[in-house]
Amino acid sequence: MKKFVNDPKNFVPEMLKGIALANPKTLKYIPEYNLIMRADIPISNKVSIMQGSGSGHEPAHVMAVGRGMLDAACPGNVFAAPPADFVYQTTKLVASPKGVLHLLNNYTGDTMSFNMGREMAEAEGIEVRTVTINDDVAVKDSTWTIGRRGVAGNFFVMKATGAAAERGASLEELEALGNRVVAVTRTMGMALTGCTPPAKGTPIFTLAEDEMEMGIGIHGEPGRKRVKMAPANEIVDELLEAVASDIPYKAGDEVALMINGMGGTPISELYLLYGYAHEQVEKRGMKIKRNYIGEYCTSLEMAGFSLTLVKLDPELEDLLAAPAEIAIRVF
Amino acid sequence: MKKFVNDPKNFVPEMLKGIALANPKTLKYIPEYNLIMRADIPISNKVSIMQGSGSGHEPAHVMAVGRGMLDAACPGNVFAAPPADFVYQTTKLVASPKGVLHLLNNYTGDTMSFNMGREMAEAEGIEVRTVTINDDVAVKDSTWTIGRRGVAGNFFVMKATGAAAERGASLEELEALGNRVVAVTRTMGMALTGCTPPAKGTPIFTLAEDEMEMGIGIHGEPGRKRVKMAPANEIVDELLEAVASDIPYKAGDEVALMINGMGGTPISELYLLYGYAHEQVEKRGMKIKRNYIGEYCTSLEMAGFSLTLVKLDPELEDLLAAPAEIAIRVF
Amino acid sequence: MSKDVEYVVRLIANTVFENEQYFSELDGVVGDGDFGYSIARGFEKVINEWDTIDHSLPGNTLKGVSMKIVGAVGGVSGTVWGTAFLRAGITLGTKTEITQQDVIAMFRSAIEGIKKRGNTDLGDKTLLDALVPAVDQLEKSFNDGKDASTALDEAAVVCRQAAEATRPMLAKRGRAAYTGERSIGTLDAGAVAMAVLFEAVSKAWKE
Amino acid sequence: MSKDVEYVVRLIANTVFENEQYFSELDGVVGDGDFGYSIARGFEKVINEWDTIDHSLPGNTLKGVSMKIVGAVGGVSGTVWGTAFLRAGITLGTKTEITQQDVIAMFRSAIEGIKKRGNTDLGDKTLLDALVPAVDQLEKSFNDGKDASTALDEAAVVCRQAAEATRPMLAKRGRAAYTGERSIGTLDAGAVAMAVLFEAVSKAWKE
Ligand SMILES: Nc1ncnc2c1ncn2[C@@H]1O[C@H](COP(=O)(O)OP(=O)(O)O)[C@@H](O)[C@H]1O
Ligand SMILES: Nc1ncnc2c1ncn2[C@@H]1O[C@H](COP(=O)(O)OP(=O)(O)O)[C@@H](O)[C@H]1O
Ligand SMILES: [Mg+2]
Ligand SMILES: [Mg+2]
Ligand SMILES: [Mg+2]
Ligand SMILES: [Mg+2]
Repeated sequence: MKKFVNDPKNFVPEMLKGIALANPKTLKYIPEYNLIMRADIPISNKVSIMQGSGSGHEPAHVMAVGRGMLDAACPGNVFAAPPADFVYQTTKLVASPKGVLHLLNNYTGDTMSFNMGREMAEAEGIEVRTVTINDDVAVKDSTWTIGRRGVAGNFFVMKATGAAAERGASLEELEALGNRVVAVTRTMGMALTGCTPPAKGTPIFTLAEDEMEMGIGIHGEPGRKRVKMAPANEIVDELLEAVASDIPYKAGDEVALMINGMGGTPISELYLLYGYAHEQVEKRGMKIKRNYIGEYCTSLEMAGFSLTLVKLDPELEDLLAAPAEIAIRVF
Repeated sequence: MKKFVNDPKNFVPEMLKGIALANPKTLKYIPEYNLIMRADIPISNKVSIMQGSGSGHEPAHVMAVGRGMLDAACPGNVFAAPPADFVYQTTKLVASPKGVLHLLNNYTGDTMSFNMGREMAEAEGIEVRTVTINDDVAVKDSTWTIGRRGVAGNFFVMKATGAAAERGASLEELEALGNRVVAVTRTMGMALTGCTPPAKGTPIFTLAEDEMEMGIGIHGEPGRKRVKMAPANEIVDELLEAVASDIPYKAGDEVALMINGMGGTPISELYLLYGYAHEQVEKRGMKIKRNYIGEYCTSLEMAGFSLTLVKLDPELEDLLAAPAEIAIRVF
Repeated sequence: MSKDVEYVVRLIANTVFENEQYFSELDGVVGDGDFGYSIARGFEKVINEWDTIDHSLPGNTLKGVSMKIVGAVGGVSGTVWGTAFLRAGITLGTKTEITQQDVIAMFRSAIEGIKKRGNTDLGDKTLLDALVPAVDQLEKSFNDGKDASTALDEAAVVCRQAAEATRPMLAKRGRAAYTGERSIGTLDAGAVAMAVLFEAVSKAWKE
Repeated sequence: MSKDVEYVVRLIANTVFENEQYFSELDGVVGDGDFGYSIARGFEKVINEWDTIDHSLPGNTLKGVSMKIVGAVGGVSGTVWGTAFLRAGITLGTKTEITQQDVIAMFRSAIEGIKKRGNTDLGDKTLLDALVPAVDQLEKSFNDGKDASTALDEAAVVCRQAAEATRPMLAKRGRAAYTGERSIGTLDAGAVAMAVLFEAVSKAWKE
């Protein structure tokens, strides 16, 4: 395992310590409950928004805490949902009179922790609503699975609800807004390589030198199929077709386009992919109003990317463009 | 080779196309000379600043073009200096009456291209000054090499001179400022894995599963030594000692601390490294006024990182904090 | 009696610690490879903070174990195992003696809790597919008048067989469910863990 | 006479194309693995845009070749090879016939240009360490009255030996220089390229 790690068990806490030391004025790290929160919350006239999920997807979600986005993130261990007690404790810490919005990627484990944590918080009179994010088109809905996974599209839910909360939206309004964003957001990802959770020490899966996996999940869950490596443009074509035919998006739509790196793919390649994806989206008659190229929701050091389309309306576009102050910044 | 690439020969142009499509209002891509430039330059009362180097170090330098940083970047192929003619053409395109500042990472190839390009531009009456960046402490100065390499510390030179140019500094002032930043900036990097230039198709070098290379260059040039893998904290200790003992920095200094990812290392690990580095820098009695955690100057998909210290003064700190509008952004 | 509960909890904990890597590997085949790690961290907290748990009654010990697990492990394993211990503790209530009937009642209540929390049932390829047959056997052996050691032995054998029988199943819960058809032919990690634990308890009971 | 120049330039270009991968691999041992790729792109531009070059004089052809290289290849190779062709073209001036003396003068002038542009000299483990001995031999063979074919043959042999002799040298220029001691024991890519090119020209001359 070639990683920067001391004790694998301390991987997440040591990362959180780094986040806190890098943002001493704006963020707080509460080691006891493994959480990162804004230093200035709860704010009495603002709904608090929190998200938790397994670690290993950074910057999601611990580096997306700050004014205009999340008020707190309670991560679990790498690829493991946060403990229910931590969901509960975080909810208590951020609870404002206007309530708490839980953002949740749609996985069994996360859902179970958040449900249990929410029940515990509600038992103490805290008002909680939940938005479940399930933008991944790779896994088809079925009667017996929990349904589509939440992947990189979670960025747009965090950003839009975060901006709206800052402007005073109520808990009900934020819940509706979150669901509205989910309804217009679709993603599909793929991988060239596996990744190694620090505590496991060996890759979750491996792909042959000439193989790639289409429709991969952000925990290395197998996707739609393993196929032979293909030129970049063909990969974009396939992901875009899967995504764009899903809602479906149609000519004339205004959209945001995201090329999200999975962690091990250099930004040069992401821009190369973006260039072609941009042309193809416009060729379908859509108008790209905002673009996102970089790492938003990763799988440790996995090489690969996901493509996300969001159908915009003027309100949503405005919320996405609003300022935010989060750990991830360039200068 | 597991990369997102169509024709390896078009890797750089396709990436540049992506940058331009993602920033249609602010940036221009001139395919003929392989360059990215601000759409609004030259500005007659502002010195223009440009940098060129091999590609493969993104976001340096093509994604650092924008108001407050570079006016243009003329990249070469992956890990290859730009053609002298392109340096010349770029210089002509950005030339303002106040002159052109060349920023240059100290490598034989880059220096030769920039020298030849500068001579060609000066022959046409364009005033050019050059700041040579050589922050890498891994390679000791010697009488016969070109001297220390320019690595991730180039970010601080771009940022400071870019901000000062925006404020109206003269070419002479910018040259002096650039050299002043170089004088207080030191970096050392290391790698866990090699990387594969698209046109080469195979890794430049390989490291065994239990091996790492200390003092690596950003083109995979061998560093000080190959040693057995060590815990993250020990690696930070070694890089920090090499860097901090070089100027040397001393207790009481105000500094900026950068943990720069080499391309394949996830941001979670970079924050883990930062947390410990922060503590150790403060233990040495320095005060960290600004921090930078992420990818600033990479080597394709190499796993590894570099640590940079910059000794700050109030003017420099202010220039580093000034706004800039570049391709790399989060939302 | 709290001593017996303590003994079993510690035995479970130690068995989990010994099998951490193995359990994770099983989960890694079609899941996300965190099962062993997760559950080991849960029992680590249980053991490390043993003295902060209220041990005034066996039922309180079990509830305390639940809270430690729910405070250390997230997702499926944390909530499922936490719910199981919580339900068992609630079922035991203020009793100070634990009869064979109590043991079965605790297991039944834990199983119901897991089904509700996990929105799952038999046949979904989860630990229930090993746990339920094992408890059925345990109850049958008790009813047949077998002694504790023999009953545990028989339950352990059934548990192992039932765990092996998850192989042809299609995973319908947890992260393994995303693999769809590919999950067929692999063992369910949670089910194997049940077998390993039943075997450990049965072996220890003999000694 | 421009035909001869064209013939040699095209021969060099084709030889470079054939050896692109090989040259890059040589550069990859202690350098950055771009040498073959770089120089091939340079000659690609030369060949693709051949008709845009002013071929009114052999010297102009050489200067045009230089500008194409300098417009396609960066760094050491672009400026060094560009400077070499530029200097050769300037030295030839308006001559329309190229004598043996002219050939030597062109080489000498190119070598001086490379030394200046590269801030380098013999012994730094660069292409000069193969080129200079080869040109010395070529001059000697010419002076000894050998015909072109024999002289080229002898120069090629010396060039190959000299390229091999870069192995024990310490690289003092280019990216290979950063390897320090590790560059000892490896061939210099540029020097080997000189040998390959001299051999190609000498072979072609015989046919
Ligand atoms: N919904 C569920 N209810 C009960 N048990 C489940 C459920 N989903 C999975 N399991 C069990 O949990 C095990 C996986 O645990 P773990 O790896 O911690 O969860 P996750 O699938 O979230 O990674 C599976 O092997 C299975 O036995
Ligand atoms: N300063 C220099 N002057 C002349 N030739 C040089 C110099 N440095 C390197 N070379 C030659 O150029 C070759 C490397 O070319 P190339 O790989 O294109 O350059 P770089 O070292 O910048 O990657 C070396 O093998 C050597 O023969
Ligand atoms: Mg899990
Ligand atoms: Mg990366
Ligand atoms: Mg799992
Ligand atoms: Mg080279």
